[in-house]
Amino acid sequence: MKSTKMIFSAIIAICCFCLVAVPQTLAVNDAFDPGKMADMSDFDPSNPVTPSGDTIKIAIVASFSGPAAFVGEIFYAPVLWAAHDINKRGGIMVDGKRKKVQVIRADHMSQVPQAKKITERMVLQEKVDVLWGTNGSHLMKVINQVAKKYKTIAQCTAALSDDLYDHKNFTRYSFMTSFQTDQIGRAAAYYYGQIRKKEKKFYILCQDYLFGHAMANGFKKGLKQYFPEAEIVGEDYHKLFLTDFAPYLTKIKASGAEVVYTGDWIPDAANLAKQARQMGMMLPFAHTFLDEPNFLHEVGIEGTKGLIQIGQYATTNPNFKNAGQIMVYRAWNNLWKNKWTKPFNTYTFKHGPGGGNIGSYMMQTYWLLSVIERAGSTDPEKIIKTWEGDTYQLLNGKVMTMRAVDHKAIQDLHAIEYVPPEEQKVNFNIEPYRWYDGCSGGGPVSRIPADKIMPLLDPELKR
Amino acid sequence: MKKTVQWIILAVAAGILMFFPALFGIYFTNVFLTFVIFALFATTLNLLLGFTGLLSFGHAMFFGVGGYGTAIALERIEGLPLILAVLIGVMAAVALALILCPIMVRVSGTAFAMLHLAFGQLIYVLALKLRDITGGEDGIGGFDIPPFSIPGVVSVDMTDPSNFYYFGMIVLVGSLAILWFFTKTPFGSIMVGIRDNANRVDYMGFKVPQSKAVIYLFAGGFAGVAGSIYALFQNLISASDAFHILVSFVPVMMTMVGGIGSFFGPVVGAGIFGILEELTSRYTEQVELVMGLILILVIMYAPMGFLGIVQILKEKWFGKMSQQAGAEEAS
Amino acid sequence: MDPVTAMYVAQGIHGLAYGMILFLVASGLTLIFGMMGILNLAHASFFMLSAYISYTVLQVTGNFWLALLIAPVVSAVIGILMERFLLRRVHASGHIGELILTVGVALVILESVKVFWGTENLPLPVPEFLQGLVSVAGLEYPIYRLFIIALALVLLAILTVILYKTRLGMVVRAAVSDADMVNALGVNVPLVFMAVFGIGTWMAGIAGVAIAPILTVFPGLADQMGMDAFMVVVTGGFGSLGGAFLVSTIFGLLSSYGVQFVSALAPVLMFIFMAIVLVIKPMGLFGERE
Amino acid sequence: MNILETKALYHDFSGLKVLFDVNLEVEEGERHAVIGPNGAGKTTLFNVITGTYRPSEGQVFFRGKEITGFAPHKLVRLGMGRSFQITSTFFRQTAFQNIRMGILSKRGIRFNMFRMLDKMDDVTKETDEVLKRINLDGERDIPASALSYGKSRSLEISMALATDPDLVMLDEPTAGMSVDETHTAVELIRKLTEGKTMVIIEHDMDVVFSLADRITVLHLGAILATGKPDEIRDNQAVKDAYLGELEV
Amino acid sequence: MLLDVKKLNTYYGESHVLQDMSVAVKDGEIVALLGRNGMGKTTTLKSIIGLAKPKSGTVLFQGKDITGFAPYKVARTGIGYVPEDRRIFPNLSVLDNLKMGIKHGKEFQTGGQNQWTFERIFKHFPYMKARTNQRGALLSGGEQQMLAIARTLMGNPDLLLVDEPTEGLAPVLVEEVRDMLEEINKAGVSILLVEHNLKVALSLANRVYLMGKAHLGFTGTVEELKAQPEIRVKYLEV
Repeated sequence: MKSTKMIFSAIIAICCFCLVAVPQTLAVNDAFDPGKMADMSDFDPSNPVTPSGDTIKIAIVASFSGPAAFVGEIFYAPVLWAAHDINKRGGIMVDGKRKKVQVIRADHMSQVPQAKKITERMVLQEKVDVLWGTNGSHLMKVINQVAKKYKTIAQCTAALSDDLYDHKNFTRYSFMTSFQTDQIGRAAAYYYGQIRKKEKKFYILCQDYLFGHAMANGFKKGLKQYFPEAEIVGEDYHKLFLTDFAPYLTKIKASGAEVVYTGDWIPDAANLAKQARQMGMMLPFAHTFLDEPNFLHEVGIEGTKGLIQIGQYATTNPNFKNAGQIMVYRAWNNLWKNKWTKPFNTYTFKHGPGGGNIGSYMMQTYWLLSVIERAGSTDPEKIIKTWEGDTYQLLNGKVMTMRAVDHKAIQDLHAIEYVPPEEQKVNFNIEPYRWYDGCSGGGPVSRIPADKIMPLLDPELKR
Repeated sequence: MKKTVQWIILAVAAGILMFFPALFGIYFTNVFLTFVIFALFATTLNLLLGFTGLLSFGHAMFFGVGGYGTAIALERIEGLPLILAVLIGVMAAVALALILCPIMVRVSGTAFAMLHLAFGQLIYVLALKLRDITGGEDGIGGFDIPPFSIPGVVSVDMTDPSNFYYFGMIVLVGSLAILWFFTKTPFGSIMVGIRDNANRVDYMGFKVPQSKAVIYLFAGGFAGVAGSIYALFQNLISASDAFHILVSFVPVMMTMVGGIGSFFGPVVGAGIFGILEELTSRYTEQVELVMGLILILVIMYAPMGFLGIVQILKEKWFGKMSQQAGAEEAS
Repeated sequence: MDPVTAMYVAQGIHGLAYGMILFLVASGLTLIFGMMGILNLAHASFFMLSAYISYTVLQVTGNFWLALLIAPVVSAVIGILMERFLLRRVHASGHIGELILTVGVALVILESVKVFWGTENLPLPVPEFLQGLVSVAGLEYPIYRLFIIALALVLLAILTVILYKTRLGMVVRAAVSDADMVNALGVNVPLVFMAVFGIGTWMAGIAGVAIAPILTVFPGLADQMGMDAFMVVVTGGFGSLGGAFLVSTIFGLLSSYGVQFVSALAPVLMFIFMAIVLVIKPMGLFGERE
Repeated sequence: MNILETKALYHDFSGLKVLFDVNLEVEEGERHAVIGPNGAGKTTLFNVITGTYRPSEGQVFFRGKEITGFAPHKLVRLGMGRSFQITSTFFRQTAFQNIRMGILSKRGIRFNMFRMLDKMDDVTKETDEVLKRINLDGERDIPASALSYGKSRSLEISMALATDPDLVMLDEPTAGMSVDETHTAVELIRKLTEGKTMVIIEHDMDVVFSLADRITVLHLGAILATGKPDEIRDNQAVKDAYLGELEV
Repeated sequence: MLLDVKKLNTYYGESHVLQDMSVAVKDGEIVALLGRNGMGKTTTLKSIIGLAKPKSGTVLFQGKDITGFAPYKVARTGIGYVPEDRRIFPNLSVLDNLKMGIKHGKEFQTGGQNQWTFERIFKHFPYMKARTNQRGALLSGGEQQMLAIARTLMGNPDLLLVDEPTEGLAPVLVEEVRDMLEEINKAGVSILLVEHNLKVALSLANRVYLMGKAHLGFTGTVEELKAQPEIRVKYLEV
């Protein structure tokens, strides 16, 4: 009785939302339907249920060892969740057969040669249908290469480089469902120039490698376009890992910057902000990866107040717009709180489908599975045909469209301002009305419309 | 009798190598080719370490420069023939060796190791830094692999893994054969002489620094061959898999595990590493833990490496026989 | 002090603070090499291990001083065990063997850390009484970084006293130049080796605890620090404590003033400095010829 | 004409004077012995002549051509060979391989990387001949480190001669040999240096007096006397400074 | 018998350096080990002190088997070692060099007549007193030799193994070192001496061992040696 009601209201909510929020041009082909979600109470990422027999195989190509080993686990839990859900619903009808989804961990150890080797093993020996990955554009390039060579579908969910799909690197077997560096930079600029309109002096501090420079370039480009009167008071690139940021921070302090824009990821991003606070510098950071909860708690409420995050899985306030969304979120969080063990019981996994990166990875996986279902086949050609130009609506109502020409997802991004717990209820509109107790979290959210931040399209890419 | 057995084994091995892709499939073909690449790389290091007594902590320099040379050439020059691309990579490695050898032939022992470490690291950070040339962290990838062609005669598609296997094997095994031959020439004996007693080599009328320079060029150049084939094989070369300190350590460890004392020690070592990695990675994500334990065990209980153990066992089992044989010959 | 001067002074102190951390790690490395001829590539692993242990101690007790006391000692004990039961047994197979062995140990420590603590980044807070800034003549500076400098200087002083005022120090200095002779004079040199190994890893451990609140504790901690400390030892000259101190300071200052003045080149400066020194003096600034 | 000549040779090690105004003249074809007590500077003199050290002062001439500070390999190519007081063979290699190095050098095969060494039959043949001549053919394939002391000394001497030098400098070739061994070694040296010029450092007076045409006595880094064996035997200064020590 | 070395066999790598070497030193004696270069004299001393590991044979000191002991353990039984080329610690001061010789632990503090103190050392080596703070590296060869001996004496040895003490020294200094060794012996320390300088050796020693290649050639008193010049010719000459 109760669940029917919930489903009913969810459907209504989704319908309403579709009418209001989605631009008319985008007709949704499919959406994540929380109403169909299975009973997930037996889900435990530490003890996954591995389906047997003929399955749809997805390899998570990620680092499960090496310095970034934890990233692999962050991918693993949400993908496994999606697979578990689909399997409990009975699987997907492909090629005339109902098949369950099998998730395989493929450890690339953050090394290029290993990435190539493991990806080839997945394709040639495990005969996986989809290569799902990964952290690091140079590693994603390897995956795409293998995908191209052996005609296997790859989904880029976490590598952000634009050039992965330029005329040189493009392969029709690979689809990019993550957001991109250039997009992030322009989104931040758009937010400061067109929405927020407060700070004008920016300092750019990024990691000294391709990704860092790309993040910076996107921001600079965006400022030119959306905020010409802004001033870049400094620009630095630091080495990766274990950086003593003090010299940079001293420079930033002297530059009179009002905002530091950084493309750093964890642990560099966390160290940067942490060291800034230790040095008594309270100025805000604009970022996308500074959302790691352990770090946020360590720096505390005051220190994390005013951070601006460009998020890929968010929505305008309030965050929870429909009952289905709440149901899925609660299902995850109850398990997180009561059932899971290390490493899945840490802060990092707390809010899962509520928002943020874990939610995004989960939704990207659902999109993939939806495409396979609608293609009715694991045949790469059929998947490509279905996915190109496809639109899909995520749990929170956000719509993603797969641009046919270069396989990059078109999507809104959101700028989230971090506020102290008591102010978080504008965003976190259900019990307990806050993301975290010990640190600032999502407050006011601004939508950056997809058409303002269209993914870069390489003009030389001819298809 | 013994000769015949040897020939049969050799023929079987050659047969297996010949039909490897058909027998074991693409995946293991690629694994095997990786092994041969590292076998050559480790062998070039052993040319310095085992044969000449020079420990290098920066051998990845040559490997990486060879790879980058080929990759950059293919990226920038359109229609470059495959062989020429490999040659450019090798030449780049040789050029680096030429630049370094005036400094390196002056030193030996710890200083030699440390200078290589320093230059290896310098080149590593430069490769990361000079983004426009090297592609930074991402490296250079996705360049077109030209077909192997002799105009008017034949053109073989090198994007096909089994075709590339044959090409790679010819180059790598050919290089190994050249190096093996090299150690058997008069110059090879000078090399060993320098290791055992450089001073006496001088007093026998051979130029020690110049000889060291030639060995250095060989070691660097053929490491470049390994690097070049590696870049082609992966269709990618990046700073971390070209110049990272671990890339310099790997051949040292392979040589130690296989056996420092003989030409084929590093080859065996590379094989052991390959097999171990292949096996352990299927059962555990703690591959490095297993590797670490194996390194410790090898050094503790088999410091002469795998071939050293074989030698000892041989002496144990056949020792009496050979002693008897020796006695008979003597009488 | 006007803001610009303050900035330059601050950069100097930053450089010093980082240099001191480097020195704490490098000093053990150089001492161990000087005395035993062992290039301990697992040295930075003890630095990392200690940071992890201090995290746990802090979790359990909440007392920073206790962490600073316990973690380095535990690391040192493990270091001593490694010397006693692994390194000493392979001494006969030469320096390359010892080197490879230490690589093996480094790998084992790295993986064990992952098994025990996971691979997540673990945050450590700056202890409360060391939070905040001091303000002197218009220069504001975080207390904790000053604490690091002070800690390193105290350790340097203790080390100096041990080395130059105690019998152990005398023995160590003598053994650096001729361990066999010291042995033949009736000094239990293996025991002294063990002590030096212990002190070396202990100092690296202190550095690990000291840096943990500034940097996050994660498995990659050893790599970077190991390389930097190694470069210090190479550039300063193997076995030279003075060289290690000088070069650590130079590296620290190079990195902070490098960021200030030639930011684009900052990450390369150390390497260039090392390469130049080694081309001129292959055994390092204060290294002796083999 | 003097095949070897040193002019006003001085050498010191960080302040310690080891050679003091040494003027040595060795005639073509003669057997010249350099004797003197331990620490007289004999080996240092050899080292300075054969290019291990560059002298602090003074000049060295070989057949009238100045060779001061020439590298050893250059001197070998000019026709000078040298053996060492402390056996300095390639200890991990066989006797055959040790001698072969010299044969290769003699034949000018230095940077050859195009032919297998084992296939060079003429080199193998000549090496085997040398081994036979020095009675090491039985130990052909034994590592130098495993040879008996006498044999390894023979090898040491033979390596110096394998390059077929015109001038051989032998540093205490019979050091540590028993009487029998010494006897064999002397015969060997006599046989191998036929028609060559030889400079020899030697402690064994029997050896010195049976081999040498002329003797130079070095004492405290300076030449005390040079002359025919009989002259030296009767030289009072030599007796006082050197032989006198024996009068216990 | 103070020291009794029986049938010692020592290898360096594969080369058999000592073959069945036997040496004995009685209490209060000076025994000289003579022979040409490379005969294994130094190796004999190293095998006793423990710096070289003998493969077979026994070393008895005061009746106790100390074969294969670590050097420091051998030293603590009461054997002092003065190595060839002195090996003083160049970066330590003269005083610290002397202190290095002191063995810590109660059992080494006592020991009657063999008790060496700084005062006693300075009495024997007067010019060392003026240089206590000088770095060892700055001493001349003779001074280094004296320091090396004095350093070892600080450990109160009953037996001194001295390797080539006069090598490379000016004649005046040779005399001085000789006298010093004699004096030390008179103070109750037995000495096993390896010496090139026959004159010095014979003037000091009670008994002489002559070493041929790796083995013993002759054993006897100085008088016996003097009586057999042909042996001298065979094993020594010069």
